[in-house]
Amino acid sequence: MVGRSGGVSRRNLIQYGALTIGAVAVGAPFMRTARAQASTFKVGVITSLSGENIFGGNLTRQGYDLWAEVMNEKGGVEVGGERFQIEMFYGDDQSNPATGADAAERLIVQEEVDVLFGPYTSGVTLAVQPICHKYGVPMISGSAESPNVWKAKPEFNFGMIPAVDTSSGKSVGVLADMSDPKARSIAVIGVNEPFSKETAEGFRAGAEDAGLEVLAYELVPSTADMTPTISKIAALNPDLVAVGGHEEALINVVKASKSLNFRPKGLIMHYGVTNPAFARELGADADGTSGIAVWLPSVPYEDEVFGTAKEYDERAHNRWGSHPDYTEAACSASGLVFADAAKRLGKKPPFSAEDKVALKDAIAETDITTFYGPVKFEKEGNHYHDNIQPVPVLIQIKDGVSVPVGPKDAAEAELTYPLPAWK
Amino acid sequence: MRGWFPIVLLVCGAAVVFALPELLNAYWLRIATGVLMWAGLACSWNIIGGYAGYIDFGHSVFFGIGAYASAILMGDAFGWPFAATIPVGLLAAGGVAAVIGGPTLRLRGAYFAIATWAFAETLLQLATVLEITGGTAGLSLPPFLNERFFYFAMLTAAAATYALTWLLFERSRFGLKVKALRDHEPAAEAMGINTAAVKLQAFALSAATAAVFGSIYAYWVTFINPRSTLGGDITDQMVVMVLLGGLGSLWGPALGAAALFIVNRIFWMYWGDTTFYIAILGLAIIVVVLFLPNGLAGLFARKTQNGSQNAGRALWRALTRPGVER
Amino acid sequence: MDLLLQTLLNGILIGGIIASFSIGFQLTFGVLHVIDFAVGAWVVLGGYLAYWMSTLLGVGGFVSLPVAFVVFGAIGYLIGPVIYRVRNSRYARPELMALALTFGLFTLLRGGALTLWGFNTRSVPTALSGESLMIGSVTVPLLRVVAFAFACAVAAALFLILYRTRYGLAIRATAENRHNAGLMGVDVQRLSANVYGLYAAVTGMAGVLMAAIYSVNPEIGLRYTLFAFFVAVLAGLGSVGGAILAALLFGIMESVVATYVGSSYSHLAIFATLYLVLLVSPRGILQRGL
Amino acid sequence: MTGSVESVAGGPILVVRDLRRSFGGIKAADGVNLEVRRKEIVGLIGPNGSGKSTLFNLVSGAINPEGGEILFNGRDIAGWKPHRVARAGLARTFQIPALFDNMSVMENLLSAAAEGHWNGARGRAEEVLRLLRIEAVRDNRAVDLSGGQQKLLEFGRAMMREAPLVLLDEVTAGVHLNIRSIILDAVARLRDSGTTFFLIEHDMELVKNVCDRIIVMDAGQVITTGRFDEIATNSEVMQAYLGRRAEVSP
Repeated sequence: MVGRSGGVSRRNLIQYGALTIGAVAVGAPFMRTARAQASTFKVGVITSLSGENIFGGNLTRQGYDLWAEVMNEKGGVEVGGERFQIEMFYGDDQSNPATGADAAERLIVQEEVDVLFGPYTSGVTLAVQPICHKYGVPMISGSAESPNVWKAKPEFNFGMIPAVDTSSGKSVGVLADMSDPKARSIAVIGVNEPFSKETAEGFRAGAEDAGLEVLAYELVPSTADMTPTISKIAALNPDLVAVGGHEEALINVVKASKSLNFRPKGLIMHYGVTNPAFARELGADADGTSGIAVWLPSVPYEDEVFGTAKEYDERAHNRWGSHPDYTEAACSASGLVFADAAKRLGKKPPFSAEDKVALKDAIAETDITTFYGPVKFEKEGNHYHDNIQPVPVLIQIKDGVSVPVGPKDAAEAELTYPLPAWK
Repeated sequence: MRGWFPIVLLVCGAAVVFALPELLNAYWLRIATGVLMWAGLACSWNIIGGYAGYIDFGHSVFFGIGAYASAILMGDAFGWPFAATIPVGLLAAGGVAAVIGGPTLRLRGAYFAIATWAFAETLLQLATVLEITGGTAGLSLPPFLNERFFYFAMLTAAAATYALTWLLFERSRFGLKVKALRDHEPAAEAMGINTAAVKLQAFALSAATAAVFGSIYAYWVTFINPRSTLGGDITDQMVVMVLLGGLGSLWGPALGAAALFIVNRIFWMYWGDTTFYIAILGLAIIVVVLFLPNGLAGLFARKTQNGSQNAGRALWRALTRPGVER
Repeated sequence: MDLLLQTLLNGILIGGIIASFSIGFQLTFGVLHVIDFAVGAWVVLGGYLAYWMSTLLGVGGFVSLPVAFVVFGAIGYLIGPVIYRVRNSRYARPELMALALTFGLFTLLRGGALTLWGFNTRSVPTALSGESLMIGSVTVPLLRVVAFAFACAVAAALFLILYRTRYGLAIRATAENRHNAGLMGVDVQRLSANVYGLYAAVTGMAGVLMAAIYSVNPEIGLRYTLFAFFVAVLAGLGSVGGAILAALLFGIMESVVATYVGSSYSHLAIFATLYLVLLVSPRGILQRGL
Repeated sequence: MTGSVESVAGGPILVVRDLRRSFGGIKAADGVNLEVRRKEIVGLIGPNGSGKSTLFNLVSGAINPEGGEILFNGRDIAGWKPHRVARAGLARTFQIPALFDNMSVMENLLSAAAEGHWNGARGRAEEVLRLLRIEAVRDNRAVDLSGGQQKLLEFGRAMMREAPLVLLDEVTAGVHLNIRSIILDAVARLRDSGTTFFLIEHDMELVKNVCDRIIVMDAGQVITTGRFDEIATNSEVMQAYLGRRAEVSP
């Protein structure tokens, strides 16, 4: 009985606590976040900061953030001779389309952002597109390589990276073309998830165009062990192996191949090979793996904000401690596209609803060259609003670094082919 | 006097619910829509999990069936209007539940839980390899972007779910039968209750209601894929919401859904640029389990339903006097 | 023929890998009667421990194994009593509340790992990484053999403890009937803490191996929870010996289906099988307890 | 559908013929033959493990027989599902109270009438509460009741069935004398209104005072049947008890 009075009072305490939380929850919609006094450009970022796609999500974030920081250092985005600072707002989509839609609605309605920078995955992008359309807010996607994103002709969405169906096919063609002795056969592995599967389809189509015999086309569940698939492919003994997947799956494929002592003459993978993390985690085993890059620090482009591609690379490395790959670069370049469009539009922030629609039209007319390369969005077809200007480069990892090896005019080093046995 | 209280509460509640679209901006209306959806889903799970005592770890299957029914039928191949797809999803989910329920409901406890989960995982894998579901790439629906429509659609569905649950489980003998089989199946049978039939009915009902929310969800979010509709985390959320709110109580799931969803979104809003909020969410769940054994609904119950020892106190005792058996 | 042998070997080794983190899970279910959602989190944390050891101290994965045993054993020993208390409280549905507790724990650990280690996928080097042995025409990946041997060693050790020691008798008595064991003078709470500690220790060690064989990132925990559930159910919840058998079945099925039917069907086949096995034989393939 | 068949005093209500069931080699029912007549109170005794509970479980449908007949009101109910047996008019209690723990006392009673006997169930429940003197705890959860109250509720639930035949499995074991007399009073009342009782009991005093007739089981078979005084002097019975465990205490 002694404990009873204590129990009751604690109960009450919890009750009051719950009521307070309830009151806050009910009141929250009516609270307003404090507004900055000086007018700024508000940029909303929707990306995967948690969930299965955190890796790519954080790469996009680094790219977007670097642009905002560099731009703000320089005084901000210039409109009509005046410069305006950039304020970034984030929405974690938790790698889930519905949460991405919530984030878009919040950033647009609650934070009243002027422009959105897009998610990493195609699923979230597809769920966000209708909301951009509804409010007439343009969204620039620094990632989103999946061709599905552009098929529905999203009026307000723009993509910086050429869709993977255009790049993976070409790259495998380049690899086959440069191989000596000529590769005759290929096996394609794809992780059975949205982007990776389309990458694998691109590989297969490209291989068929290049006259290679496709010995196997295997889609693997994202949670499966790779050894059965590798053994099966090893038994077919293809000259080339192409893998579509994200960084974790690619690391697991290399590890499984090495542990089974299977080394094809050529190995091409996408996406994640160009990211320094791949080579860092695999060490020497990463060497020889080929990948696709639509941008490298060695490309001969430059702009006023970031300088040359090489300078961008150094700056990003100083900021994040790792060298950027093309996804990060494309995300940073998204900011440049926005800044250019805003300048041409000539409207000061905050943008009205009409301004945002006009911004969309301005973005659609983009025709600039950045450190990332030329940017110009398609106006029709299956890649509507996608920037298919960048030319995919075949890279190969040599001593832990991505080096362009093809096509001929972009090559900086000789393609290692056939690959030496595992050491 | 007391008799009036629920009616007053109901009227006030209805007034608030109908006023919300006027008071909230589109974003908060979206959150409110989400709360209604999860409240409804939690309630649907509570039918089989709370009232019937069968822990369904694969309830996302029925949500997914509803979502895919709408997405497929509204797609170019069929072009049905939205309203016509709801009954299809509802009947399909109820039908699937009726078919798998027969053999599956013979299992008890953890075995039932894991059998349903295995079934859900099977269906998820199937959805990734089938053509009609769009495989892993998923399906897009024709966008219809009227926040109010979806708010009221979810509201109607949630209100109907709760009303039905109230009628069937708190005010009819069907509820008595279901609760009896939950508490002691052999005894329920000895009382003449056809437990096999009763639990199958409860399972099908639970499945059918979940499907309705799946249909509305698909149309609302405009894009679905296997992970977003059939994934295990959908079920996990339902289960945790019900446990937080109060298992087997009518309003518990609604409380749990509102609390978890809103708290999640508030953490996400203010600390969403870090991942720390996920850890906080986990901590919040642990605290509720330890200190609110009957869920949030237990806080507002007139008296504690059982004189049970509070686990928080048990924990305290365990830590201060280790080794002392109760 | 060569491919068939290789396929079977792959399957057996996958089975060993899966068994390595499922056996402890079996033991906790058998004794504490808790379905521990957090099993995947222990695997992930074990991997990160090894990652830290390798980046901060420059030691390989195998050195991390005993460290993982100690660290996770201690953590498990502290957490065990809390889970035990909830499981044996007079809540309306204690088994469910215990499940919710471990779900909360899983979420907490996942969020903590995300915050602490960020988003990168990490890999742990070992002396045997990538090494293999040719036996006839079959390639034997040595690191996977280590995982398999680890699983067998853990199972054998558990078997010895359970069936050849007095303490094992107390554990089995508790698994059979907690109340009666208490009456017979077993300190059930302390025993539960020990069992949970042992489970966390073994699972953390398995995590080290997972990070070496595959890789580790904060979001992959759920996958391991999923597989451990699968094995547990197929084995019959609580059966330690059955866990090895069930894991082997899982591995061989995954391997054979992937090789001879198609990789995309491997998990479809596995989960459909699990469902059907449950319907036909609800208590698992071995039909018996601990 | 409800078993309210017109009772014919003295005619057999339950006939068991050559009933068989084994568990892993142990013959729990090894050709059981017995008969219970209308309005009788029949006691079933026997040493532990003699097959009494198995017989109850077979009759009530909780387990299936491997052979033999169970004629209830002339119909063979062997192999029927428990709920069908219950609806045919056979009620039972469980040795360890099998209550609906998380439901109130009132709900426990009502759920016994939920399938089939619904009309007037609430009034009947009130009557049962009064008769068993548990009105005061009507809104308490069953799990929170004392052991004696749980026994009463277990019995009350069987009363709610209004069944012509009630199987009682050690319904007074381990309860206080007060509660025992409440139960026995109720049994007497129900018998007067035409209910037949078939009960397992270890308390020989009670068996002696209450039962019209006694059936003795050992090793899965009925070894004898008769009035108490006949049984008490039967050497076979004495041997059955003494041979294993001396617990008969006439």
